[in-house]
Amino acid sequence: MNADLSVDIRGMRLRGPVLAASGTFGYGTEVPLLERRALGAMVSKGIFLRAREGTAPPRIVETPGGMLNAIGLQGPGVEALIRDFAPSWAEWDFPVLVNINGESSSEYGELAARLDGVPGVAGFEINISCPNVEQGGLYFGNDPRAAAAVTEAVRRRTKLPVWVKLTPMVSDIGVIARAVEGAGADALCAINTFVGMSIDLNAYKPRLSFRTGGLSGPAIRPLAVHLAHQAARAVRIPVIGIGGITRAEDALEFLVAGCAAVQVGTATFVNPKAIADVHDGIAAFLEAKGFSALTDLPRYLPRD
Amino acid sequence: MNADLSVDIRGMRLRGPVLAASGTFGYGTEVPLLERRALGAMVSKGIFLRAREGTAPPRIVETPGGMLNAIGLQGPGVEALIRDFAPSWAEWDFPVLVNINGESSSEYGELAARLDGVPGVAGFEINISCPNVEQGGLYFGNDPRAAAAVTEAVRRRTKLPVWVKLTPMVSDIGVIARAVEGAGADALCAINTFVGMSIDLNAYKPRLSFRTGGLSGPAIRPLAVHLAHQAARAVRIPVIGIGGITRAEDALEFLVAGCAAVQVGTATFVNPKAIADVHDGIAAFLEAKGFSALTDLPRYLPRD
Amino acid sequence: MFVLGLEAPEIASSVRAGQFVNLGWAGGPLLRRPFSVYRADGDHIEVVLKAVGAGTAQLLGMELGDRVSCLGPLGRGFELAGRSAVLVSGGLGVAPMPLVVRDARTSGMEVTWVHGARTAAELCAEAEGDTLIWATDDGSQGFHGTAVAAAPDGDVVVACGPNRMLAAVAERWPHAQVAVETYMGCGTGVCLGCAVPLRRGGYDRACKEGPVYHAADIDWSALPSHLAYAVGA
Amino acid sequence: MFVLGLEAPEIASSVRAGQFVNLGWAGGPLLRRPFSVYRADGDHIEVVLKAVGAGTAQLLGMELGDRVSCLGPLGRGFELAGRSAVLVSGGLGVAPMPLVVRDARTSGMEVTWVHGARTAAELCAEAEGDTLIWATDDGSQGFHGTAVAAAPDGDVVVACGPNRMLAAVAERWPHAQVAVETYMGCGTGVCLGCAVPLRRGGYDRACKEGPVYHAADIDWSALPSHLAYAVGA
Ligand SMILES: Cc1cc2nc3c(=O)[nH]c(=O)nc-3n(C[C@H](O)[C@H](O)[C@H](O)COP(=O)(O)OP(=O)(O)OC[C@H]3O[C@@H](n4cnc5c(N)ncnc54)[C@H](O)[C@@H]3O)c2cc1C
Ligand SMILES: Cc1cc2nc3c(=O)[nH]c(=O)nc-3n(C[C@H](O)[C@H](O)[C@H](O)COP(=O)(O)OP(=O)(O)OC[C@H]3O[C@@H](n4cnc5c(N)ncnc54)[C@H](O)[C@@H]3O)c2cc1C
Ligand SMILES: Cc1cc2nc3c(=O)[nH]c(=O)nc-3n(C[C@H](O)[C@H](O)[C@H](O)COP(=O)(O)O)c2cc1C
Ligand SMILES: Cc1cc2nc3c(=O)[nH]c(=O)nc-3n(C[C@H](O)[C@H](O)[C@H](O)COP(=O)(O)O)c2cc1C
Ligand code: FES
Ligand code: FES
Repeated sequence: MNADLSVDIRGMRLRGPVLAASGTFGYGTEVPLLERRALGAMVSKGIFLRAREGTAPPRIVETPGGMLNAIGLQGPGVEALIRDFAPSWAEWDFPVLVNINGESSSEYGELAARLDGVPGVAGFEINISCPNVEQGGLYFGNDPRAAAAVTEAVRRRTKLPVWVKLTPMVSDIGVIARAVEGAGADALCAINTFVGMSIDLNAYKPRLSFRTGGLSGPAIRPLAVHLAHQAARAVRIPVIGIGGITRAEDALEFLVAGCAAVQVGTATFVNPKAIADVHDGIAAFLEAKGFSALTDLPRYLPRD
Repeated sequence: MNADLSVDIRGMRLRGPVLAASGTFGYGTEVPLLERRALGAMVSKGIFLRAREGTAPPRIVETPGGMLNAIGLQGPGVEALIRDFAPSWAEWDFPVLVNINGESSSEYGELAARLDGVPGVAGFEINISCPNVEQGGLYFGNDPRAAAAVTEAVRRRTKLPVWVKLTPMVSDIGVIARAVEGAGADALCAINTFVGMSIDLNAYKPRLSFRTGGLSGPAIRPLAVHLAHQAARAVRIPVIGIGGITRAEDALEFLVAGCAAVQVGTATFVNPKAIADVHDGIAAFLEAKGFSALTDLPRYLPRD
Repeated sequence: MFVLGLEAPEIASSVRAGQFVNLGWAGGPLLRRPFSVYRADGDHIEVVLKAVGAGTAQLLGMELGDRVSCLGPLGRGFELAGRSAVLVSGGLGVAPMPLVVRDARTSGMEVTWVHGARTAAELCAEAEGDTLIWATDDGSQGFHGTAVAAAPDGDVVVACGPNRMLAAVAERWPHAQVAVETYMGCGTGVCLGCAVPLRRGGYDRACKEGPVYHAADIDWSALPSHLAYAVGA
Repeated sequence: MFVLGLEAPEIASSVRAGQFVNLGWAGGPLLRRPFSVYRADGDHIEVVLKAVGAGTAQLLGMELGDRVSCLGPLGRGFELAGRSAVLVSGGLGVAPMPLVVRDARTSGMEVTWVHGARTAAELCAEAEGDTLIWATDDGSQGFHGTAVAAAPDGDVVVACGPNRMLAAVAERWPHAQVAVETYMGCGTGVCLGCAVPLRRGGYDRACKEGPVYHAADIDWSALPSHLAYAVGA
């Protein structure tokens, strides 16, 4: 199989278009790393400045074609990340981006400043699906100004690539996409999980202790393809599609819909080789269609 | 089975909490009506003032746990509806509400005025997931002011119950819910379909001729339960839950989450007796738990 | 091409040629799958199918005694009246033909069945009729060319096969009765998902007004000729 | 209670008592389902289960030759060292015990297995050990009361069963090793879905640091004692 699957995300060269999504691959050291060969890049589990305990169990619930999670961004904090994980990342032959989270735009900025220059840290993915504590807890990602402010705060503190991961529950994702593009994002990641709820009919209350959780998995794929497509139409920077990808065909839907690359999340839980399988399937598809490179794949991307 | 399943939607008494959702039951004359016995009410297919042809095929695509549809609100227009269907509705032993649609708030108002007093028309469900042509095509349902304006326009022209069916793709459904409650809605229906897309990898373009479609079915249920719950927390008027209900347990999730009743849509395509099955299952659940009426079901509804 | 037998007494005793059933089963896809009734005998009906996607693959994995929910008979069938019937089928378009033969003979019609395929290997072994004509694209058996080209005229022409073939039927016999394929949601007329574009404008429902149409009534340029969708896991 | 046999040579030869496998199969639920390894012999492992939801029902419908994807062995098992081992199990908590018996005997320990159930009918026929004690809630066989109350002390106490039972174990033997049940996403340590609340604060992953814990390390009041979820169609 010889099709050239490499992609260029604004100067960051990836050997393949299939990336590991944040929170579904840990810090890259946990999963049996059978799929490293095919991994375009890894996005780390979401990190805050300080360590966080996360939410009480139950944290996950399965739903038709998907799952809800409420992990609460459990993590060791930035210093432990730098100490315990970044050194291994520096050895790997694919880039690792850190998914950064905060309660105010200055917290995002501080995180970027602290991680900038740390060997092993190749860039940032800003998770704007966090409650903006200063603004009464509304998500940064729902408000174009807040989203832009966070992006700028990070942009000012680093020269590394800055990706922004968009929230799906908005009326018009194009508006947010343009706002963060204008604020200096190098790429967009679309999308994060949708908020959902599942009720325990024995206890007459939500199954998740946190009450709501983020829906991921195949169930959301048609929504994610649409949102990634809308984002791609709205901006000139690359868009990385995320949501419900389990097979090469799913990834190809995002790529044809205008995405430069994709991330695989939940599927990894089921199939630890999912990323390699998706990568190989894309290669096989391109070859079957007679394309010698991913860049030859026809795209459906009428511009707004 | 003796549990009392009747519900009261602001003075409209329904014999059961399971209603037929708009667009999935036609005008009530098409499906083998095995489930009439259990039908709390029926909401007609969406209607415009004038007849509409609808969109070109393909109009539907199956997705994991769901389906996308782009029917384009095909329908005969209000005069044909009054002539061909309302007379049969007047004979039935359950209320029929008309799902009304327009391109401007005055079109909604005109529809209500024309249908008000027609025997067989028991009320209105306003579909605000329509593009507001006067405002550049944004959905009415995404903008609290536009949603309130449409509700008021209808409210002014009828004394019949006015329900408003909410759009799911908004940052905060509570804001829209409160806006239409303030404008005089008698109940809210949550939710309509989510916008999605599916790509044909042979043709390198969307599978639906309309390019996007509305996602319905079990895949959206956890999202719908959450949105219906959020709406119910935000208002005092009843909320009718919709989205992915196929079994009694699914309906009970919405009811526990604070809904007064539910609508069943896509499930009817698969099981023409779905509404009766859900109704009977709710009765069996209540009896197994020792409740003699649906009003005894514990609700999880912390108020905002 | 495989034949699946179902015990469905009420359908077996009432089905007309060209009608279909909508099949659903536990663990299957969300939506039911439509299949023409191939044969009906006593309490049994048969459908003919091949694995194109997940749904048909599962159906072909069924074992004796497995349960399938079978909704039907659905749609309008063929109108068979006159002295002679010419049946034109391509590929899986054989599906409604055995019942057409049955009903045409009941009406005392003379039956000519022309069946086309790409190669001899793909022809249907079970075709019957007073006259049988094979056509293959590669000439490996019978007429070298399409079934449409190979067929004689008749009082009634009925056709089933890929929509592209049916468009050719429409050119030659505007009054032919053709059974079309569309995506279907409900199969019972409520979802409007199975729209068939009409020459006079607007759309009909394949599951209710169809799937059998007079060829001239359809706007062939607007009917998708390639139904390509697949349900992902 | 049913036993399902799987051909899984690498797991069979390396699995330790208390470890589990994560099973997935075509047409099954989205997420894999975790099961303790019940026995291991040559190329085969066995798991013991009963139908509680859609996934286990499908597993029980499997036929000889069906394929299941089996990820494992996962998690940390029991540490077995000392002169005597007391095994306390309730209900399906028998699952890890045959391997505990095997490994304890390999370490030269004397084994007492106390198994509890609601009634005699629910007891596990396959229990073994140097001493076997039955306990039933209704007194219909053996000790009238819980397995915890019926058990003697020992150098090592290992327990598996409903989380409520394990909390009682923790009261009596803070240093007992208990295997807990949680919801699991990945089974491999990446999703953080299987959080076990710790007495010292924070959470561990049942699939990685667990499922075997020292009873005293767990914050029993924060561990859901009733795992109630069901996957809808
Ligand atoms: C009135 C009617 C009668 C039919 N009779 C028969 C019959 O007798 N025998 C038979 O084998 N098939 C028949 N079909 C087609 C059959 O319904 C589809 O092949 C089937 O739904 C595919 O399901 P799947 O899950 O295997 O494929 P999916 O996974 O859903 O799709 C895989 C592939 O199947 C094809 N496909 C999917 N849906 C349809 C569809 N509705 N129509 C045509 N192609 C489709 C597409 O090319 C797609 O690439 C009929 C369809 C209609 C509308
Ligand atoms: C480490 C570990 C080892 C296990 N070993 C065994 C074993 O050896 N034998 C066995 O039968 N079961 C075992 N379980 C539990 C088993 O995984 C669940 O019963 C199974 O996942 C249920 O799947 P389902 O699709 O049938 O049920 P679902 O439809 O998912 O749920 C139905 C019901 O199952 C119960 N349930 C669901 N998931 C779990 C879970 N993870 N843990 C406990 N209860 C659950 C709930 O009470 C729920 O009401 C183990 C679980 C863990 C975490
Ligand atoms: C258990 C879990 C944890 C996640 N944690 C994070 C996170 O820390 N930061 C983030 O931006 N996204 C997080 N996500 C979202 C995923 O990265 C991804 O956007 C989402 O799951 C949709 O993709 P999928 O359907 O392929 O899983 C998490 C998802 C899951 C399932
Ligand atoms: C084929 C189809 C047509 C629909 N038409 C309408 C409509 O005309 N007006 C409307 O308000 N909702 C319409 N809906 C949305 C449904 O009423 C319902 O809100 C949605 O399908 C979610 O419920 P479900 O998952 O039970 O199907 C339609 C849905 C489907 C699947
Ligand atoms: S398939 Fe639903 S109307 Fe024809
Ligand atoms: S189940 Fe995913 S971390 Fe334990």
